[in-house]
Amino acid sequence: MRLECNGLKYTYPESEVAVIDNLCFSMAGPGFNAVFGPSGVGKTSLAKLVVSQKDQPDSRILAPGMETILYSYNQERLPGWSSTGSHLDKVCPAGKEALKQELINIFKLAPVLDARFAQLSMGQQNRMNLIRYLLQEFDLLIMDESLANVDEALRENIILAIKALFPKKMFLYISHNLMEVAKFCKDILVLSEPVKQKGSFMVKGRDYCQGYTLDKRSFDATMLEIMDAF
Amino acid sequence: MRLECNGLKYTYPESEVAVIDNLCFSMAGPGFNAVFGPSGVGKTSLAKLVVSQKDQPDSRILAPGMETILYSYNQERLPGWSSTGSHLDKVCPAGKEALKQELINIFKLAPVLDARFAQLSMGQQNRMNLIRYLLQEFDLLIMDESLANVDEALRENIILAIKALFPKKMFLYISHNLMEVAKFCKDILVLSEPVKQKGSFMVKGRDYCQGYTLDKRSFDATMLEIMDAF
Amino acid sequence: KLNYRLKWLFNTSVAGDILAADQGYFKAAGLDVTVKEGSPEKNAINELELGYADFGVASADQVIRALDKGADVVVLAQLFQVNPMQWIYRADRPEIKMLEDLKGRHIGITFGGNDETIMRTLLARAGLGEKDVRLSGVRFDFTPFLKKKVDVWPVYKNSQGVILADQLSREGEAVYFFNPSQFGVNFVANSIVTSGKMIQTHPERVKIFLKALLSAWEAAMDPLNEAQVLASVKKKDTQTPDDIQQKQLAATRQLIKPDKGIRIGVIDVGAWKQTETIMLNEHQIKGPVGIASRLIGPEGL
Amino acid sequence: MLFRRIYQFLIVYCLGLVGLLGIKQALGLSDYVIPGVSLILSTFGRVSGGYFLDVLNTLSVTIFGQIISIAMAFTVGILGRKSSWAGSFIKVMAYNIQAYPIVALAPIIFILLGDGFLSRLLIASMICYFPLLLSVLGVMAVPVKDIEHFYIATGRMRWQLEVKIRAFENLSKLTTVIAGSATLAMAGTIVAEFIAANAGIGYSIRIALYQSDLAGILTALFYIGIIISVYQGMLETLGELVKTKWSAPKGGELL
Amino acid sequence: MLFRRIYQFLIVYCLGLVGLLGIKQALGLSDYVIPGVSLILSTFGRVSGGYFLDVLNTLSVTIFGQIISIAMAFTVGILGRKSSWAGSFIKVMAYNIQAYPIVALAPIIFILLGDGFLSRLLIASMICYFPLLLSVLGVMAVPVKDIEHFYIATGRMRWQLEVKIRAFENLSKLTTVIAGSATLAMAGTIVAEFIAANAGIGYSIRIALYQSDLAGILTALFYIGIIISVYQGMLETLGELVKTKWSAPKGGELL
Ligand SMILES: Nc1ncnc2c1ncn2[C@@H]1O[C@H](COP(=O)(O)OP(=O)(O)OP(=O)(O)O)[C@@H](O)[C@H]1O
Ligand SMILES: Nc1ncnc2c1ncn2[C@@H]1O[C@H](COP(=O)(O)OP(=O)(O)OP(=O)(O)O)[C@@H](O)[C@H]1O
Ligand SMILES: [Mg+2]
Ligand SMILES: [Mg+2]
Repeated sequence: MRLECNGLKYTYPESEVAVIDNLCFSMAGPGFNAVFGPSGVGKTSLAKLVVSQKDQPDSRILAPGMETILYSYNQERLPGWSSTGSHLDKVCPAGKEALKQELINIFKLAPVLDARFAQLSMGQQNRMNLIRYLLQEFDLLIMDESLANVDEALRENIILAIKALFPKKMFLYISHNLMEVAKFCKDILVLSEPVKQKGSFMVKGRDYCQGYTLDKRSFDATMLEIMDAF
Repeated sequence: MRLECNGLKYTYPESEVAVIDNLCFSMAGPGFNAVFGPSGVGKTSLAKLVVSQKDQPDSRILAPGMETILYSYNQERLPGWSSTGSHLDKVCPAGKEALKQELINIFKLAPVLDARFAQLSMGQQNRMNLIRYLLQEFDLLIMDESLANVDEALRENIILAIKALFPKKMFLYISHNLMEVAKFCKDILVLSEPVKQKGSFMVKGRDYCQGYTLDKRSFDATMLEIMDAF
Repeated sequence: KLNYRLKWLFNTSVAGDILAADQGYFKAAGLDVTVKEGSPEKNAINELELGYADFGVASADQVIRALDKGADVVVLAQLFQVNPMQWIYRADRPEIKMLEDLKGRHIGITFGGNDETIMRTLLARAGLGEKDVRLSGVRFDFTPFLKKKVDVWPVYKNSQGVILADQLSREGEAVYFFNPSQFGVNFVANSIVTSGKMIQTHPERVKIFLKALLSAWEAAMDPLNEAQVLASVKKKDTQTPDDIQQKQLAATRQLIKPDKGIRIGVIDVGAWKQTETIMLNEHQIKGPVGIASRLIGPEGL
Repeated sequence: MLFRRIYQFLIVYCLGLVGLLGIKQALGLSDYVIPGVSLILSTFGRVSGGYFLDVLNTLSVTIFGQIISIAMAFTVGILGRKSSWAGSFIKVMAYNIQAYPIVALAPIIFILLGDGFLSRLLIASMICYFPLLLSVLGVMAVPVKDIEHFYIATGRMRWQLEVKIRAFENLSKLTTVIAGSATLAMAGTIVAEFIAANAGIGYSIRIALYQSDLAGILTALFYIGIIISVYQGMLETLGELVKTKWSAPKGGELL
Repeated sequence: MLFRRIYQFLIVYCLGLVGLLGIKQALGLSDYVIPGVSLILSTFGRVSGGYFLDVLNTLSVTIFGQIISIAMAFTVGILGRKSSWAGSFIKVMAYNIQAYPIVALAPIIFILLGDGFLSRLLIASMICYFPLLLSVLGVMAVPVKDIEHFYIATGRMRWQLEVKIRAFENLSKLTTVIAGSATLAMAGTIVAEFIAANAGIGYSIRIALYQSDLAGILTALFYIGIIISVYQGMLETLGELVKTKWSAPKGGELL
């Protein structure tokens, strides 16, 4: 299980400059990995390229051992014709009902299962959407700011729970929260703005799990390392 | 210039429990104030109530000295028929061209002025939208996660710039970033989940301005105070 | 500049009207006349009143109805001496020799059309009631007749009648026509009309127009001119095959000029009065309209 | 709502009538060209009852025809929404048949179906279905990315689901068009009766037309207008009901 | 694309023809009920040239009529989009006029306008505009909140802007409907010619009908189909052009 990229280049049609230029990295799965970098640097583009180019011939992106790659993002919606709870039931594969229930509790969504999606707060929408993906079969789940509108405390709980519940899966977490990324992620791909000519770096995160105690020194060092690469 | 709330209560139709129940607070303007709290607690609802109830007879919300209240949020879009740059030009009132240019530089949007809105990254979309509002006449601008998808470094620059450029205006910043709120906001309304029965608290933030130096001790104390209220 | 509104589309049965324009009869009389096609929606009497037309062709029932509603219309000449509205039926069916032979037949009528009025009058004369025959509404296509669903079908003898007879004969079937006038019902058909105001203000113009038109009709109905007439008709009615047009012309002659001695355009006052009486009996008009006083005729000018 | 529809129709009708009578007055036209008030009233009294029943008769075919049209439009629209060969073939077929005016197709229809109820129904639905089809196609061909992404990514997308998502997201557009198409179905039925039938208001209009009875036509238009207003008002109410039933309660919109 | 449209039409047409001939064969109908192949071919040869020119003549009115319809539909749709009294009045008016079949209105139109080009154009556009109107109403009545919020909040909203936003967000729906309405305009023009004109293919169809010349009608249908396919293909290409011109380049969609 590995996600690898060898000299990936991508330019949007009608654009002159490449968003991604000669990108090389390799991260090992399973685990909670991240892509980090300033807004507009190309994180979303990279994620979409991973999904769309994976199975193409002579693709620059390799994902050996990973069959199913799912991409989730924070602006998805559930259909509005029935309650979010019943939508969850619909997309929950047989045998995963217990997992679903557990996730609902962790995600604190029990009170809004009867509501329609449009009635949820933004953070509730984020969480409801993410649960759906976690119930599916996948090898790699890309979470593109999937929890952007959730408060930090709950987000931490959710991340730790995901790590505990899915130890065999790989995640690619895209977020703008430096502390979070540094704390909970294993391999962090830091992209920096092309103008800075720094290219991309791989940084090792602290990869904390449930019940962790923060080692202030090494955590600060990791944060610094990321900031330097940024 | 003041925003006051005396026993505000709101229940969504078709819902049994009130989202906002007997809320009382008062915050002074001008300045950078915040509403903080867990996801789903009612921040967005409160913000919308402020906008929609302000001028109503026997409203529970008072905003003396504030004529124009604008509400911006992170999922707004600009029309797609011309470039974002030309949309900005269109909505920029006469005489504010210099301000617009300055904001574009601070927001780092110069490279994408020729692109259509749909071609921007999420963070770029957030910023582009916020600039529009800053160019308008207003007394109070509510920023409901308006910068949620922007990286922290840039967000800090933007907040500091806004505080410097608009010293006479009041802002209501809704965000899930605890550190940011504690650092840069003056009056922070902390809403906590109804189940915790804590009600709402006002906390004084550090209210740092451009060129600040972080006073670690008092900053940590503020953070702790907010966390306690949360 | 005058407008002349016909009752229906250009075809061989208006050969005289076509000829008048095409062969310069109007021009020779010093008139500039535009001949226009008509339809149920484009009614000559309406247009006379609205000033869209100066002369027109209307059937007797239209004229009588218009008079009943206070329109100012006068009849200048009666084109058809025999009403072309007749019924076609296959020759393998018993011939209708007496009105009583209608009994038990499946007859097509255009509900609301004057063939309905005529047929109802005929049935009344024969003492036949609704139950003695089967009446079916007809539309513009002949399928029910062709498929033998309806056996007596209303047609204009000199146009559709010719076409149908031709189509059937190609399949080896012969046809008869059932002509109401042979049974004493003379319901007048197309006539040339204008407004009373026109006659009063421009009697000369009316005279010249009618003279030119009728002489064109005389020429058109002269078998000696056949080739020339057909050529003129062909210019306006391009779709009808030549042989059909020739047969249509022959059929038209018999209706317009059934006898050498009859001058084209003469008004059969008796038939008009009968038409009025029939319409009165069928409650199509509120009261008598005194049709005789509105009949001017070629001699009356 | 319904009441408003009816009196608004009465205003429209009266405006039209006053306009016509004004022209009659101005040009000094006879009752034959434009009937006067007394003739209109007497005609109204005479044919009123019959015409009212005719319109109800027509309405029954209309309702039937509209249901068929909606079914046809959704079937073709759903089949034709893809830009594949088959999709575009179905579209070409649906479009071409529409381009053929009913007057040209009618004879063929009569040959095939005779001139009974079936022809009348078919013609009515052929006139009504096409505009519906266009809207259905317009709605069905545009993906709703932020909802569909999940189902596509997880291999759960079925055409039924796709259709449901797109229909739901465009519910108010579709209900507008469906309610509005009632008038088309009505017009279609009347045309069918005009050319084909021996019953219904279209048939009565034809007779009035043959007899140059404009007063009769005006009476027919009056009843058509009243009945269609009522029918459409009911459809709109139904549409609202469906919207509130099916979609999220809207009461919660604060801004 | 255009080429595909044409040969797809040919397939549809041939299918229809084969079906008719099959019925003829099966029921043993004679040439005067359903014409046989040789009669169709000879008729085709005879009237072909004339009909082709007639259809072109009709097309010229169609284009005119469609432009007028689009203008009318947008005017009424924009005025009627509000649920205010005036908005609903305009809608009631537009709906009621539509419910009146053209055959009933034609006599009145001729009284008012005479029988010239104007009547023909008016009838053609009356048939075509209504379905367009329904779609425009459907699109214009639904707010695009996430775009409109800013303009409303800052008092910048003008009706032009509102219309522009909603039209733009529904561009592909609107272009589908507009391109599709070409067939309606064609059908409308043919009907108008059928009742009113003395030129165009509708007029020729009327004559053929009057002569019970089904072979002629089949020929007319053939040319109508070909020309409408070409016209519509061109409109669709134009629609694509407008979409790519006006809207953001779509090439950048990665997923
Ligand atoms: N469809 C498109 N066409 C052209 N350019 C695009 C398109 N989508 C994105 N871009 C550009 O590509 C760059 C990278 O965008 P991307 O969305 O990958 O950024 P990101 O790292 O995800 O940023 P954010 O953190 O703000 O979401 C941006 O400058 C953006 O303007
Ligand atoms: N239209 C609505 N109808 C019914 N309930 C609603 C509606 N909108 C929001 N709610 C409920 O009200 C509560 C507060 O929602 P609100 O959007 O104000 O939360 P929030 O504090 O902004 O959360 P977040 O940080 O996730 O955006 C939530 O539980 C939500 O489910
Ligand atoms: Mg992104
Ligand atoms: Mg919120």
